[in-house]
Order: sequence, then C-alpha cells, then structure tokens
Amino acid sequence: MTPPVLAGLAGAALVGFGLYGLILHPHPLRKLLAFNLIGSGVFLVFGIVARRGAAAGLPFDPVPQAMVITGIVVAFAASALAVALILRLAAVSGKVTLDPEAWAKTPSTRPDGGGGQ
Amino acid sequence: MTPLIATTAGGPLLVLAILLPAAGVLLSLALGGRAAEKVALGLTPLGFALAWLIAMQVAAAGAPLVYAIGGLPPPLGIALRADGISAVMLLVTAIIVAAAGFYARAKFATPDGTAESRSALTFWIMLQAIWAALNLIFVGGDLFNLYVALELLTFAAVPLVCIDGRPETLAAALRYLLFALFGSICYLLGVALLYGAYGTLDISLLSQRVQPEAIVWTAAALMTAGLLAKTALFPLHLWLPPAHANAPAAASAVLSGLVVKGSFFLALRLWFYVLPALPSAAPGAVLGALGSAAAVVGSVLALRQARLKLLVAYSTVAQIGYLFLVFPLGLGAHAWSALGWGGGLMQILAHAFAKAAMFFSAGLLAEALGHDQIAGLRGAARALPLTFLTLGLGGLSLMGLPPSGGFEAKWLMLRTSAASGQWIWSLPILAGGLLAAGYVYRILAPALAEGEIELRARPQRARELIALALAMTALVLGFAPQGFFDFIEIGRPLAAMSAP
Amino acid sequence: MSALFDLFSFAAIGAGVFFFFAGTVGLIRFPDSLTRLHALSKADNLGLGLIVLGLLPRADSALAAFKLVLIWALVLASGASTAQLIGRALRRGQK
Amino acid sequence: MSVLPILDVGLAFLVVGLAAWTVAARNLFASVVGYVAYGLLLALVWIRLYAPDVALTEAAVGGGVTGVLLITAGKRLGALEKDEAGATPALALKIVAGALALFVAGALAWVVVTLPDPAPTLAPAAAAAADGPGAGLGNPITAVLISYRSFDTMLEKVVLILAVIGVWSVGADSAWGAAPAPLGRPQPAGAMVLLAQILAPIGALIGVHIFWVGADAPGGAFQGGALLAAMWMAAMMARLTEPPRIDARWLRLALVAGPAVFLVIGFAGLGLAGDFFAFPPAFAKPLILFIETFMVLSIAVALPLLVAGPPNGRSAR
Repeated sequence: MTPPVLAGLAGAALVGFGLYGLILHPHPLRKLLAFNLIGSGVFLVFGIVARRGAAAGLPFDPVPQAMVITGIVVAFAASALAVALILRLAAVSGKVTLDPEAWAKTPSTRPDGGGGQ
Repeated sequence: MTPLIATTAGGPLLVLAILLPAAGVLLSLALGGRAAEKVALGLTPLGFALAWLIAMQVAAAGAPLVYAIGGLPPPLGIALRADGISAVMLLVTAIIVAAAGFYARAKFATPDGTAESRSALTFWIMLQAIWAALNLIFVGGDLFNLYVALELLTFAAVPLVCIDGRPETLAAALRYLLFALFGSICYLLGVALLYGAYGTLDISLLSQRVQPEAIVWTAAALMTAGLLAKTALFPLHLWLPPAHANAPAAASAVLSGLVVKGSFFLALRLWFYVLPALPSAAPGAVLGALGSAAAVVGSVLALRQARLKLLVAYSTVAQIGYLFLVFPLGLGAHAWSALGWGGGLMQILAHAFAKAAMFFSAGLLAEALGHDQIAGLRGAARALPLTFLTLGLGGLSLMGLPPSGGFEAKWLMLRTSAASGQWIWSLPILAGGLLAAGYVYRILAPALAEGEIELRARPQRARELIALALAMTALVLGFAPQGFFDFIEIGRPLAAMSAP
Repeated sequence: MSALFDLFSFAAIGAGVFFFFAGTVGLIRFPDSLTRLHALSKADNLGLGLIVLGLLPRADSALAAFKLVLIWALVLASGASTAQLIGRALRRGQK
Repeated sequence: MSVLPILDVGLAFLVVGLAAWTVAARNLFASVVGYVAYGLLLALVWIRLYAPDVALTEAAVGGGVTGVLLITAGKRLGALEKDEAGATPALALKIVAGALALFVAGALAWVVVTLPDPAPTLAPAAAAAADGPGAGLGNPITAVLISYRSFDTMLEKVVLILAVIGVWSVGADSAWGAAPAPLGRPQPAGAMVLLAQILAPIGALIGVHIFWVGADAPGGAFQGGALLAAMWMAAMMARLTEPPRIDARWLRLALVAGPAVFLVIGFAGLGLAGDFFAFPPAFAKPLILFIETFMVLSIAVALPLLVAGPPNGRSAR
C-alpha cells in the first residue's frame, strides 16, 4: 500500500471516529475533540489529493496543500472560540450541558428577551 | 470549448463589495470605541450604492459580471462572478444590514465620552463581518473561497447569539457553533473530493467537467448535508430557535433573515450551477421531502411557543422548509423550471424582509412591555399600533396571503407543482400556510382584544418605521414585474433550455 | 574514508536506536511514573544524541550539521525541563 | 528502503489508534491528552505525504498551540466532570451513530481509494506560473497562498481576527479592556522559567528564520508566526511576561496589521498592475515579503490571544 492510499484509509477512519464521537458525547469539549478529528481526516484527504497530483517535477500539487494550511489555522480559531464559550459557560453556570431542556427550566427574565448592556 | 475566464466590465465592483465591509471590520477594531458604529453606519450607503451599481451592470450586460482576482484566471486563480440572483441578494443584504444598523443604534450606541463597551464593539464589527461574508457567498466563484466565506459567516454570527452573556445564550451559541463547524467540515470534505476528481474548484469549470459518478455523488451528499446543518433544515434545526430567539432583536433579524440564506444560497449554487449534469429527480425529491417536513413541523412547534421571539424563530424553521421546495420544482431543464426557480427566489426575499420586520417588532414590543410572553399581550395592539401593524403585515407574507411576496412565492410554487405534475408538493405549501395563519392569529388575537396594558417605555417612532418599511417591502414584492423574473434568470445554467 | 564515516554512522545510530528501545521498554515495564520518567529521559538524551552524532557526517553542509546539533540541544533542554515539571507535579499529587 | 512501508503502516495504526482513544477514553482529561499526542503524530504523517509546509503548520498550530489550549481547558473543566450532564446515550443511539459513522467512513474510503488515475493536478500550472506573476518564489505553496489564492489568505486572517473578538466577547462587561487572565500559575516552577528563558529567544529566532526562508523553502508566514506565538506563550506561562490589555492600541494595530497591509497593497495592485491583488512583476517578491512580515506579526499576536481567553476582571484597574 502506498502512503497516499494508507493516508486515505486513515483519513476515512478518522472521519468515522470523529463523527461517532460528535454525535454521541454529551460533553461539549469531547464534541470539539471529535470535530477536530473529522477536520484532520478531511485535511488528510486533501493531503493525498495533493500527493497524487505530483507532476512537473513537484512532488505534490501545491494548491490542496495551501488549502490545508488555511484550514488548519481556521480549525484552530474555531477550537479557541468553542473553548472560550465552554469555559465561560462553566464559569457562570457551573455546568456545560448543551441540552436545551436543562436551560428551559431557567427562562429568561430580561426585559427584551435578549440583549443587554 | 472552454472560454477563458476573464474579467468583464464592472468586475472590480465585486471585489469592492466584499472588501468594503471587510475593511470596515479592520478599521473598527483598530480605532475602537465610538468609531466602530460610525464606520459601520457610514459604510451602509456606500455598500448599497455598490450593490445597485452591480445590479445595473448585470442588467445592462444581460450576462454575469466576472472578476479574476489578481488578473489570474481559474483554475489556478480565484474568480468572482455575479449573476442575476447574486445582484438581487447583494441588494437585499445591503438593505437589511442597513436597517439593522440604524435599528440597533438605540441599543448599541456609544455616546460621546463613554468608554468602549463589549457588546457595542462586538455588534458593530460582527454586523460588518456578516455583510462581507454574505457578499462573498453571493459572488464567490471558487468552492474553497466559498468555504472561507462560510467560516467567516460562522465566526461573525456566533458571538452575536451570546452577546448578552446569560448562560442559556452561551449554551445556544455553543450549540450553534458546533452545528456550524460540523456543516463547514462536511462541506470542505466534499470540496476535497471534487478537487481530487477534477482538479479545479471553479464553479463554471467544474460544471463543464462534472459527470454523474460515485465520487461526485459522495461529494454532493457531504456538501449538501453540511449546508443543511448550517441552514437548519429539519431535522438539523435544533440549534436555530434558541440561538435566534436569544440574540438581540437587531441581530436576530440579520441571523434569521440573511445568515441562514447564505448557506442556502450555496446549496442553490451547488445543485443549480456546479452539478447541473447530475440527474435531478432523486435529490430534488429528498430535499423537497425534508423541506415539507420542516414546513409542517416548524409551524406546529411555532404554534406551541409561549414567547413571541421563540415563535418567530420557529416560524423561520418552517419558512426555511419552503425554500427547499425549489429543488424539486426548479432543478433540471424542464419547461416549468424557471417558474419554480422564480418561486424559490421570491420566497428567499419575502422571508428575509418579513422576518427581519417581525424580529424588529418583537424586540420593540419586548422593550415596551418588559417581556415577550404571548399570554401577556392583551390590549397591546391599541398601545402599540404601528408595531402590531408591522407584525400583521409580516405575518400576511408568512401566511402567503395576497398581496405579498410570500403569496407570490407560494403561488409560483403551486403553479409549478401543477405544471410539472408534482401535485404532492402543493400539500405542504397549503398546510404550512394554514398553520402560519394559526400562529400569526395567536399573536394578533390577544393583542387586538380589549385590555389594559402598561407600557414601560414608548418605542421610538423611527425604529417602528424601519420595521414597517421592511414589512411593506415584503408586501410590495408581490407586485414584482416580469422584468424581475427575467433578471434572476441571468446566468442560470440551463435557463435557455427551460425558458417558457 | 567515506566507508569509515558510514561505519561510524551506522554504529552511532544503531546505539541510539538501542537506547530509544531500552527507554521505551522502561516506559512500558517500570512500575511507577518516576522510574518511567527516568527511562524516558535517558532515551531522549542519549539516544537522540547518538543519532545526531551518527547523522553529522552525512550532513550536506556545516549549516545543516549545526541545525542537527541545535535540535539535540533544544530537545535536551525541553526534555529535561519537562521531566522536572512532571516530577514536581507527581510529588505534589502524592502529598 | 523496504522498512518504510512497515513504518508507514505502523504510523497509520498509531494515528488511528490514538484517534479511537480520544473518542473512547472515559475520562475527559485522558481524552484531551490523547488528542494532543495525536496532533503531534499527525505532523509525521504529513512528512510522509511530502508536505513539509503542512507538517510544520500542523506541528506548531495543530499540535503545539492547540495542545496548550485544550489541556488548559481540560484541566479547568476536570473539576466539573461530576455533573458533566446529559444522560449517557442510549444503546439505540449508539448503534445508529455507529452505523452512520461506519457508512460515511466506508463510502469515503471507497471513493478515496478509487480516485481517478492519472490524478488531475494544478502542479504543472503552478510550476509554470512560478516564472510569471507568481514571481520568483521557490516555494510554490507560498506562491499559491500569497499570489494565486491571495483572497483566501487575506480573508482567513479576518477570520482569525473575528475569532479573537469572539473570544473577547464572552467575557464580563466589567472586564472589557482589561487583560486576559495570566497563563501560568502564580509561582511558576523554576524549570519552567529556565526553559522559557532559554527557549523563547532561540525559538523566536527560528520562527523568524522559518518565515524568511519560506519564500523558497518549506516554511512561511503561518509557520513562522505560529512558532513566534508559541514562544510568547511559553514566556507568559513562565510569567516572564503577562497577557496585554485588550484595549492597548499597539495590540489592536498588530492584530489588524497583516490583513490591513494585504488589503492596501491589494487595492494598490489595481493602479500598479492593473488588477486587485496583482503584483507588478518587478516588485513582486519584495512586496510579498513585505505583506508576509505583517502577517507574521498578526498571527504571532492572534494565536496567544485566542489561547489566553477573554479579558479578566481581576486584572482590571
């Protein structure tokens, strides 16, 4: 098996594991980790597309690789935003559940039903 | 025969339409404080003028405007492309963003001498960022560039949801973020597969190369699933109501009226522009079925809400459902496709204006009464006639009663389902309309009843008028002339074949 | 001359691999965290050092050789500090 | 070189195994640690795919900076885990999720293995264009990022800035303008301080080096900026320096510098070279390096801010 094929299979497995974790884990940080697994699996697919596109003396197609670099930075930014939300949620409420039912028990009392200075 | 993709006259306007609000974001952060508001509001007339110019150029040329960035044509470079629907969406976005900006001044103004505040800076910057992202989505010609636009939209929209900082808004924002990220990554995976199969991501180049084969179907399924999660189509709608109902009213209007349309627009681009070579019956049926379910389930849930803003948010879930009927009714090269296409577009516009107007009104109402419980609205219409007039007019369009854009959209869709022999799609349209009548009645009936009500504060007349103007626009859309429908045909692949 | 260099390279890298192997065995087999840490830092310090030494004659240029030594030095510094930090954390945890 | 395939298979198994661990681990913190190790190993996979530029980015951003972010979060949330909430999913849901995941992974594996042969590629076009408007850059990836797909790169910096504002916006109203909470503990361990003192200057130097050679060799603004960011973070964790106030003018300017300079030069391209984001061939390389310098600055500032989190009330004055 060549590295591209191997990486492709690994990428598919990562997407599968990530999807499973994203659906099942109730904890948002675990969901975030699972999302990142899917993300790296997707980047690996770009990686093998790039490697297979080796031509004209280049050992890779630079376009998909450039996209992966952009993607990694965006994925990090997403993780940072999610972590900030999770930590703030834990700090102000002591719990991190995403279950809407749990929040419905404490309805809003803000005058405008949202927004506040 | 592949014509080289080259810049056309008017092409530079497309770059400006994206970079103007993007520059506003940077300027607002660098200057901080009061400047953010000034920059955002100051850009609105410029942005509107640009959108208008683009529409005029498209109409004059009768063909899409194209710009190859850096003079580097695809496949290596990135192209921007504006056709009829791009121009219409640019205009709608400019109008609603401007309306939201002026409406929000009452809440997010930073008076002279006060320090920069968290919520104000966040709001003004994110409003401009949403604008930039949407404009890119409407004119983007490269699937990866559109991925960046999708992410830009997500990062701009999520902080607006929790701008108020209560724990339930944080939870709503977090759930929204996770759904949105899942959506983008699915989309990106599809992009990777398409590049692997055809070596380009330019929409027009792809449309010439795409064949109905396994990899394309896989990519299409992944990208569609991702975009559905972002558009909150049933059964992936769970994140939307708490997110849209908890944001400040000005933000809710933009989120419900425009932001979900961004990902929907990409679904349109995907199926109508990238994949016209695929057989359209099966995907059309699946998307139509999901849309129908959304229209019914969303309306039923809206009927059961105790809070006005939640009701309006669930109504968005239902109205998004109608949008997806454009796939069974407009896809393919049939004689009736143009009719269905027009209906779908009209539904986007009518809902954008009507929903923005209703969220504005719901916000005014909540500020005036101190709550937004529907049970506590008795007698409110007498105290706040303009606000309830707006809610009623918006509701008229949601129900699809004439004369309104909503009526026009549903009428076109009904005609298409008759013309195409797909009677089945008329059922959700009619059922959804009845249910919408039910939930609009639920708002208006108690409000119109006799009763004493105490106002905390009288809403500003200007803000009421902004909301009313949007609701009136939703009505006026019902009188759209034939020229409008010819305009949105500009640049649609297969349009020539399906012209009636 | 080059044969001699090759021999040296093989010997040094082989020895380095042996230390890595021993360190890994230690990591798996040793009973508690502190001894495991001990085994691991040996692999880092000695094993990597030997491998770098073995690669030096094969470097294209003086700059490449310098980079190799720099890598070793950096790993040494960070490895030693991390081991120290983990050790401290362990002791705090035991108290 | 017959051992390489065996190593490749071993690496693939290790990576997939760690991914499985991340999903399956019972304990939140164990899962986080598994993920961080996974991120570092991924860099090796990228080397094997002939993607040194991606490997550098993955190691610095995916492994390093993300690692600090997640481990800090995992530690703070560890205390909460008791009422982590949400019932454990029912067996039926597990089966459905498993089947869905299996289906998607299977379909993807099939499609990836049967990708068309010969593969379509833009490599020849990119190589040929290196003499043209791509302009004398030996590293085709840098050429793609800054020239051909300049629009992606510029907007992706805006995404980074929005993320920073988003992170700031979850803070308390009263803390607005203040600095984020310190990254390290009040009395950092001596070893940490020593490490930061030694490592930070050398690492910063390497970061600048990676950026500078990026025009012609693997490396570039992303990788160099990420390394600089990591060094700043190390210094903050050792309390050699503290996170800056978020209303500091210099900070705001450093954040927007990258995309702003890119934007201004992109606009100037219309006059100088006839198109937005076009570079006049004679000045292309210096212009690209000029833009990248500010990009490095913006990245080096944005990443630590994203890790540091929202402004903190305690440090407001």
